Amino acid sequence: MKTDTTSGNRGLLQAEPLIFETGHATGTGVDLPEPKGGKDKLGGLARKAALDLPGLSEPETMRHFVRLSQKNYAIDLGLFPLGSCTMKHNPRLNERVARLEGFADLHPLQPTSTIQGALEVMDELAHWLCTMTGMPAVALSPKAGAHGEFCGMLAIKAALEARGEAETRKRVLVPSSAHGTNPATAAAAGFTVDEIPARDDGRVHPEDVKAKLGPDVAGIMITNPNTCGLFERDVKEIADLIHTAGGYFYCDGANYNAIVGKVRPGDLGVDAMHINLHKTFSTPHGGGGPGAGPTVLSAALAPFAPVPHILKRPPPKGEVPSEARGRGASATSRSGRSAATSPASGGGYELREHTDGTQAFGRMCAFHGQMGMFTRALAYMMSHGSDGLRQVAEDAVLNANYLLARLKPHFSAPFGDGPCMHEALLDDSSIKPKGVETIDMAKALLDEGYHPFTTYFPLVVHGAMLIEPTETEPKRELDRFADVMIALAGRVNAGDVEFFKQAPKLAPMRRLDETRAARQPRLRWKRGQNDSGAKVAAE
Amino acid sequence: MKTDTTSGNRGLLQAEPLIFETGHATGTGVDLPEPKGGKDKLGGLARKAALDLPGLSEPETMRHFVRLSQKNYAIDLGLFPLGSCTMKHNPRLNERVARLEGFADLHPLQPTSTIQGALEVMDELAHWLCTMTGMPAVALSPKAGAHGEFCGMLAIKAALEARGEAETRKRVLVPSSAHGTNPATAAAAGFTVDEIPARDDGRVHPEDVKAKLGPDVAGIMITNPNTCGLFERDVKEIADLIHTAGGYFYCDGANYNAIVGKVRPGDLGVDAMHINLHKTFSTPHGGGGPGAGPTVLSAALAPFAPVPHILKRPPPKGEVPSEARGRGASATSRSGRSAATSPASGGGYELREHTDGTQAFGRMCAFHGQMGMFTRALAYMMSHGSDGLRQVAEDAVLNANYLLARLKPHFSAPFGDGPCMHEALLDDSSIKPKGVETIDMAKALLDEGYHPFTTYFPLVVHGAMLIEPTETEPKRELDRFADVMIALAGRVNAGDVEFFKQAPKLAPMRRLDETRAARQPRLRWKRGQNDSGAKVAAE
Amino acid sequence: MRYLPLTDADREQMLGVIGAKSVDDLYKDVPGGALLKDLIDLPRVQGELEVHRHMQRLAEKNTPAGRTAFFLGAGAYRHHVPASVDHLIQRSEFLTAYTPYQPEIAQGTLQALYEFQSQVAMLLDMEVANASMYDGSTACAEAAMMAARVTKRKKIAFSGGVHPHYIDTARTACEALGLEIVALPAAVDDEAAVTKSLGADVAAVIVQSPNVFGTITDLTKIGEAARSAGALMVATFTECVSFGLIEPAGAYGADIVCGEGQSIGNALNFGGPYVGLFATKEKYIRQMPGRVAGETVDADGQRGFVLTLSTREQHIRREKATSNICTNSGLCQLAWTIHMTLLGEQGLKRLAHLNHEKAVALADALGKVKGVEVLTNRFFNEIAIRVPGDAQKIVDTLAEQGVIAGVAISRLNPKAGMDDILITCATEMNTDADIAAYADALKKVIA
Amino acid sequence: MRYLPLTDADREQMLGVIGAKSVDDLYKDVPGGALLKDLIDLPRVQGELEVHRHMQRLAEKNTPAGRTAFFLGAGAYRHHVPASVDHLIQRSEFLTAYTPYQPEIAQGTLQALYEFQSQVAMLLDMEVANASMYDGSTACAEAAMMAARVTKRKKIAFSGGVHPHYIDTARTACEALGLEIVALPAAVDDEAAVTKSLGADVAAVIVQSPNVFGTITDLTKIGEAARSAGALMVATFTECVSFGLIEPAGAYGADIVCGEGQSIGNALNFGGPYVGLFATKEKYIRQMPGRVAGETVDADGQRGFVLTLSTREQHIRREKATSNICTNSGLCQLAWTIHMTLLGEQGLKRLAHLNHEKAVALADALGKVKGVEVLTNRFFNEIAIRVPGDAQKIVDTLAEQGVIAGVAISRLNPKAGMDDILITCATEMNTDADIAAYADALKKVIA
Ligand SMILES: Cc1ncc(COP(=O)(O)O)c(C=O)c1O
Ligand SMILES: Cc1ncc(COP(=O)(O)O)c(C=O)c1O
Repeated sequence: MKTDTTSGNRGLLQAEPLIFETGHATGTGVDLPEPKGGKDKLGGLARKAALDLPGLSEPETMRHFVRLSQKNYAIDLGLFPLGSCTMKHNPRLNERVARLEGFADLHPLQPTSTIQGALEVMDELAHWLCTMTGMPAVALSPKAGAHGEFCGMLAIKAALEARGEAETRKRVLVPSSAHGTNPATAAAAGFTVDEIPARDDGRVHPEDVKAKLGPDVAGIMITNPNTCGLFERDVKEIADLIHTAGGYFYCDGANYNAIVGKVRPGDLGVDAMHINLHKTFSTPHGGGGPGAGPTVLSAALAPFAPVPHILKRPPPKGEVPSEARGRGASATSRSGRSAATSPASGGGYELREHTDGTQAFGRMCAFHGQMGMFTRALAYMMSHGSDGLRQVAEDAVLNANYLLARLKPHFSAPFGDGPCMHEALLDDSSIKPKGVETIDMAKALLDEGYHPFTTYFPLVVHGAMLIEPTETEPKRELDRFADVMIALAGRVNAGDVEFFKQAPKLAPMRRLDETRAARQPRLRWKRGQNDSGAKVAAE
Repeated sequence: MKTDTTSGNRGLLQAEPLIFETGHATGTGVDLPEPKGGKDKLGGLARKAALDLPGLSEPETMRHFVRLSQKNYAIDLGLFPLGSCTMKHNPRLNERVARLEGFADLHPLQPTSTIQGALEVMDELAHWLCTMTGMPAVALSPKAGAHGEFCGMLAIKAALEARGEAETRKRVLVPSSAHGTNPATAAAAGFTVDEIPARDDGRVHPEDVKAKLGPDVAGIMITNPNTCGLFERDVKEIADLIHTAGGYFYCDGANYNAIVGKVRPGDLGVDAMHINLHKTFSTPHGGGGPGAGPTVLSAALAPFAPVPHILKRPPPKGEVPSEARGRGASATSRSGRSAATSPASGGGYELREHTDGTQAFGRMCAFHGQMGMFTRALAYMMSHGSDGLRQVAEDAVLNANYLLARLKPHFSAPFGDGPCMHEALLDDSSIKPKGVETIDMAKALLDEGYHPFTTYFPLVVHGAMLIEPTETEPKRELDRFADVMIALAGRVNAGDVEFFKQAPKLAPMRRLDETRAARQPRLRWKRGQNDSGAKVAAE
Repeated sequence: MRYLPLTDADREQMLGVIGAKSVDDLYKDVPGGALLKDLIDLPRVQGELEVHRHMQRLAEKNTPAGRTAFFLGAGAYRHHVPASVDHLIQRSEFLTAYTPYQPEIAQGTLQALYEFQSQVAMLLDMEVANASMYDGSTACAEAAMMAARVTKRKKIAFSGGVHPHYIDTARTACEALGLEIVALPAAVDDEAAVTKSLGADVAAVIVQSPNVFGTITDLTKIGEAARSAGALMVATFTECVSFGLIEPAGAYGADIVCGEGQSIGNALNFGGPYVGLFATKEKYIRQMPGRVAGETVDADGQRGFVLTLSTREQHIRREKATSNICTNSGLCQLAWTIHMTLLGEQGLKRLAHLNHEKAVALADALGKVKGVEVLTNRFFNEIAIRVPGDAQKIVDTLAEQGVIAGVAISRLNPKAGMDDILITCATEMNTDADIAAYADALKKVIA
Repeated sequence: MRYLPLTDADREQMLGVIGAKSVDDLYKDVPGGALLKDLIDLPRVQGELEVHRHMQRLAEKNTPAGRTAFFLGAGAYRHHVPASVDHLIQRSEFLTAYTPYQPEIAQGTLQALYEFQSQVAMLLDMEVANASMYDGSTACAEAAMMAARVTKRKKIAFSGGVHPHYIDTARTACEALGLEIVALPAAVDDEAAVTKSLGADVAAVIVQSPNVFGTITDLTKIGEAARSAGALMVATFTECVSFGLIEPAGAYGADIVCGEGQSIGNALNFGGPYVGLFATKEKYIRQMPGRVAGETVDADGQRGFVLTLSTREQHIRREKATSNICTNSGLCQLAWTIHMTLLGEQGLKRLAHLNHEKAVALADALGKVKGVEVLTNRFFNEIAIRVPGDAQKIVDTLAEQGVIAGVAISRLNPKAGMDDILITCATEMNTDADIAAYADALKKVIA
């Protein structure tokens, strides 16, 4: 933000240049012992040119990143109602657990005798995920939601291949309301995408699906609850349709938070569903990741789960249905044993790391997946318990409906006639005629100290404002946010358009020029690269 | 700061009410098992009335304190040139070390066989402190600087008592430039304070001391480098004077950072000196504490060091001068053995916790002192090494003199004709005639994103501005600060007085009314206490 | 060195601006000879890895409480502190801030202080509290000196139930001021005995509940006796969790209530840093030691907080100050406030109940051991037991078997004549298995 | 439940405002029967203490690397990460922020991304880098697919030195797209062999240096061969610290350089989360997968940063996107940037030197063991050795003696026919004593 101070700071908000503008190649924030300097074994391939990498002393480094951090909004600062993203509280207990020496200082390729506890964590997590979703198996290795989608679609492909229909069944049905990763994933898996057009009620209709069925259909990808924040009423019927047509049902589980403990996707005919541990199970978003996308699989797809597989042996008698053993990195026990009793009691764990002799479709990534997220998610699930997780869903849905109820009178709510699930969908049709659209509303919220809702998604609703408060918001915060939204609606009606176009004024920066960034991409700092002409924080 | 947003927030700066305004007695952020509810052993003394203590869920608690934190300035945000406070970088390595299970989860009264490592830490710290200061012993238990002063003065008192002069020698000489804790401590120790008036050169002069000597003098308390940021030129002569007069020399070591590794107080005739581990040795200030004030003692005072004492036994042959053994929690080895070799190698440590059979003057506190600060300070000293610590002093003095050199032309620098030590002293005599005084200058710095210098201290200089940059500031930050100060001086000369009187405008709050706070003390929240009429952040 | 940003080039340039040839020119005031030419003989700079390894090696020479069956209290208590507490106090804005001398950019620290003072007053059922003292023992010593100031009397009487380290600390401080300390003989359950020493010269009686033997006491009569003798009743404590379940001294009319706050928010840390809680009546605030935050408004009329009543303090009053304390226990106080905010009344009561239940179970288990006598009848989470033989030896033997059984009175107070008594404590951290293991081991050791 | 702020009173009130009788009314769209009446059969809510205890018990069933003499690399490396790195990434403002979709309140994340992209480009000597991929293996798979897009060809040839997990991962992804994977036989030192498979249908040759056997290779000729055959040269890596000492693939003219960034800033974490580094030439950026931050200005002309070139991405391009990636490795990327900022060129070079020295010492020590043959001649910090007998058995036996000797090739690639070869690695974390202990134990096991 522009300022007339000499320092470039504005009170506590500190101006901070790039490390390339303050650091130099001889600076450093580490003290390392002098190399002894014997003869090397580099075979003459030593690096020649200088790297020109700046180094900062530790105090300068601390300041640089602390100052940067204060230019960020975060859950710990306030409501973060970003629809489809499930920005809920991230317990610090989980951070501590993930950093236990026995987890953090463990190498994925250590001999299995030295990693039994890690494999047990994966087995327990798998048990919780399978039991919560009512699915027989889970592949833990996908690294995020989109990667889980990829895993699920590859399992479908493998199943078709096993049926000898891989070449004939190439078409995947995807509703137009789907998140971009769905069509992108289907394409990456070698399928063609056939879009199911939207309906006014924001839902997928069986007849629209039926109309598209045929011998070349591989499956369907449906998000449930969907990206309009609605539960797909006819999901079971659609599942039956796709199954009788010889296809599979991939369910995008990004919105699982709305139904965890209330509905088991396994009861809806789902064949594969990824779970964003960084959404429903609260592993921190970290400004863009990392996440984890374990993918639960139906009995039909389980045999094709990618390696690694966790094998329990000798299997504690009667505990693991033998036909289900070793599917995915999966503990498929449905016996509901307490996660607190060691499944290893009966014997140790083994890892199967290669597909040979299995129907596994392959490998999603090196090693075994996002262990750091598994420990966090397991601690999160154990903390809630099945009663707490059910309450999570109920409070998430209650909070969203409360906001919907308070905002409906002041904004256009395309599907506001009925209840929503975990997120409330508004659009700008009532304000746009007055000159204010979704983006302006969003920027005005920045000045009010809020991260805005998700803007312009789902695409099926013009000027969408998708509001997901999550269950970790107290009523007090919901009311304050609603008051702000209503006050802003009032300003629109008062015709104060300029106020919105000028926003934000109180945020660390004014509105940023995204077009310029795309037109003349400057993607890195380069010494002496001719200046962009931008005003730069005092160095 | 006043704001016209509906939420009460200003962009990222979040308004935050008191926990009593948002929480309620039934709210909680912990899950504890149900008590089984057998019969109690309270003898009918169960608490009757409700406490009315509010509880917040964990997400609400996180937000409350994260929001509050963002209203604070801190070293990690920028230059914190608070004179006499040595606000230097606090390495996170030290935070990690202090939290090692073997230190943090250790009870002070465990059997000595289970705490050998803790006693070794204290012994190593003592060895570093004694060797750096050139003093034979150290009492580690004082909990802060003032507590260390108290320890030193009590040791002097005990020594006088041992000489049978406790009743006759009651007068302690204290320069008027001394920090308030010095006279307060002398009084607390039962001495009368005799003030040595200030001189224009900001130093204590031998003739002024001589003039006050007499058979009733117990000792003198001198800060060196002193609170004007000057080294006491005649400190040795003064020490000799006080010694020949039968008194002792207490040195306030708060400013030790200027001379660590460069000068050993033991070579200056000091009998006792506290070291603020939370200044020179970087244990974090924590918004007001905790600190630690280990007090080094001369051979004359060492026998009177308070319990606990650490005893090495059997003493590794020849390593510890027998006469020095067990003074204070003290490792008195002068043999300069590497702190990296375990002194316990030759045998274990014992604790002496009672004065019986010793000359110890008593006990400063329960248990053994600020262990959490000992581990941090030891890690800090080992990280620097004796070479790094010497560099600390040199860079601290260099940084202060650099600022002095740059600011001298624009402000009045009462002692600016010569070099300063670790802090540069200015006063407002050149700007006050124009209507701007020290406090206004300080408040203007808040808008520029700086914590101001120490204001109106030392008292011997009117409108003092005491600037201590410390060694962990890069030149870049010093220059920016100097530019700001010079620009502000320019504004004064331009006669823009109102600008200063209105400051701060960009800080989280405008200037606060301290008089009102003292006149009508409101020191706690009370349900239904009639409102103060203050505007309160949106609840 | 990784913490030092200046480069040699910077140093050159800066010396030039200053007009000095070398840094040693800046030290020219140091008297001849005293300026060291050589490096002091200690190890040189070391990297983070090396330092961490060294400290870890030392840490591993200790036996952490959590790796034993742990029943030691006696002034420091092992409780579970939520992870969010330690995370929050490590935030740069709290950890690396100074005392809030510039309130406009220190509202985070100041509001938290105001909340702390309010919570402490509520917990102890007192009118006002200060912004913390070093710890419980020094808070108790300050209370004794404050009582002398308030009453202008010179004698302080301690009950036989006060923690011996507290008495030693107060004696050291008070005697320096010429105050007289009367310490009654150690007694498991006789706080009231202290009233016998009341007289025209007594400034205060200092009692403790729960006392060092775990005994909880109704202080009403002691308070009345003190008042009618013109003395103050000062009540101290070492386990503040107890007040979630038992009546605090404030309810018994204590004039000053002070003690240790470590139990809430703070780890054992081998004895420090801890946080002293100090509360009194409004009429005494001008005699109260230590800092205090108060409410006020800013230039725009917005509510804010500042340090106030500083005319009591050393930086203004110098030798006439109510105390010499400056730096206090800021961060430990913040941890206390955060933990207490998480607990709330409901959580605190639940926590206190759990502690009491564990202690009752411990008392039952130990009481069943032949030869062991439980001496404490009314308690919160700590009890005194008589063992056949030397308590210190038994504690040491049990330690070798992984049981930290408590502390022998003879260690805290060799002159108590209670060599066969040890005090032992249970908290929510103890499992039933721990308790069984303790009773078992004790039985074997005695036999 | 401690994470759920709503009270029952709140819930009542809110239902009232909504106009619903119960929460289940809000679930009325759930088809009959699917809405669960009962709780799912899993444990109930547990407190922090209980959960922490359980997780700690599981953690202690593992043998942490630091408690052994540790020489395992093969794609994940044990380095010292400064304490300040882990502290900074846990700050609320970084940890609990989302992808920076609102740049005006996400400059912290965005500027750090821009700095990361610049550092990666400098380290790898490439023109541009993206904002991170999941890890090295998925970055490598993305590179293969990108090469196919750029060249419109369908065959990808892997050298025999690429990490087997990377090949498996790429095969899984590429074959789904109908691309053909050619993997050359495992070879300790023959990256160049891959050029033999070049042809009109080859989109890219993918080589690795240092390769999985530790061998470093001059890639110039391979790059020339690829170019003249109209194919891209993709170079991958698993140990990015190496480029502080050896020539990066960018200097050999690679078109895409991708690999694992875990070594800088990130712990072993049993394999994840890690951070994939991905760099290419400017002319290919429109085909580049993943997010990228770019510079721009705000309404006041101030420099700022935004996510840009999003027309490549799934949320805009959907099935035509260059990748389906959305969430990436934000926090691991931040840790990488912070650690690299602390190192700087000087620190990185020093660190790389130390690693190489330790590896040379390791090679010497193991080479002296009778029956052991060191197979890698040019290396950074990792080598392959031939042992008499089954490498897997030897690794397992040594593990029982507290030596994690490395990994057997047979575990990574059972079909390699290298059952007597294991790869082993040394970093700055290994002491000379570790190395001696390893050589010693190995000698005994072999004898
Ligand atoms: C509906 C939906 N599907 C899929 C994804 C992709 O998940 P991820 O970002 O973890 O790859 C998201 C995340 O934004 C989503 O909202
Ligand atoms: C010169 C001087 N002496 C003594 C003290 C008191 O030290 P502490 O605050 O640690 O009690 C200080 C701290 O401000 C000081 O600056």
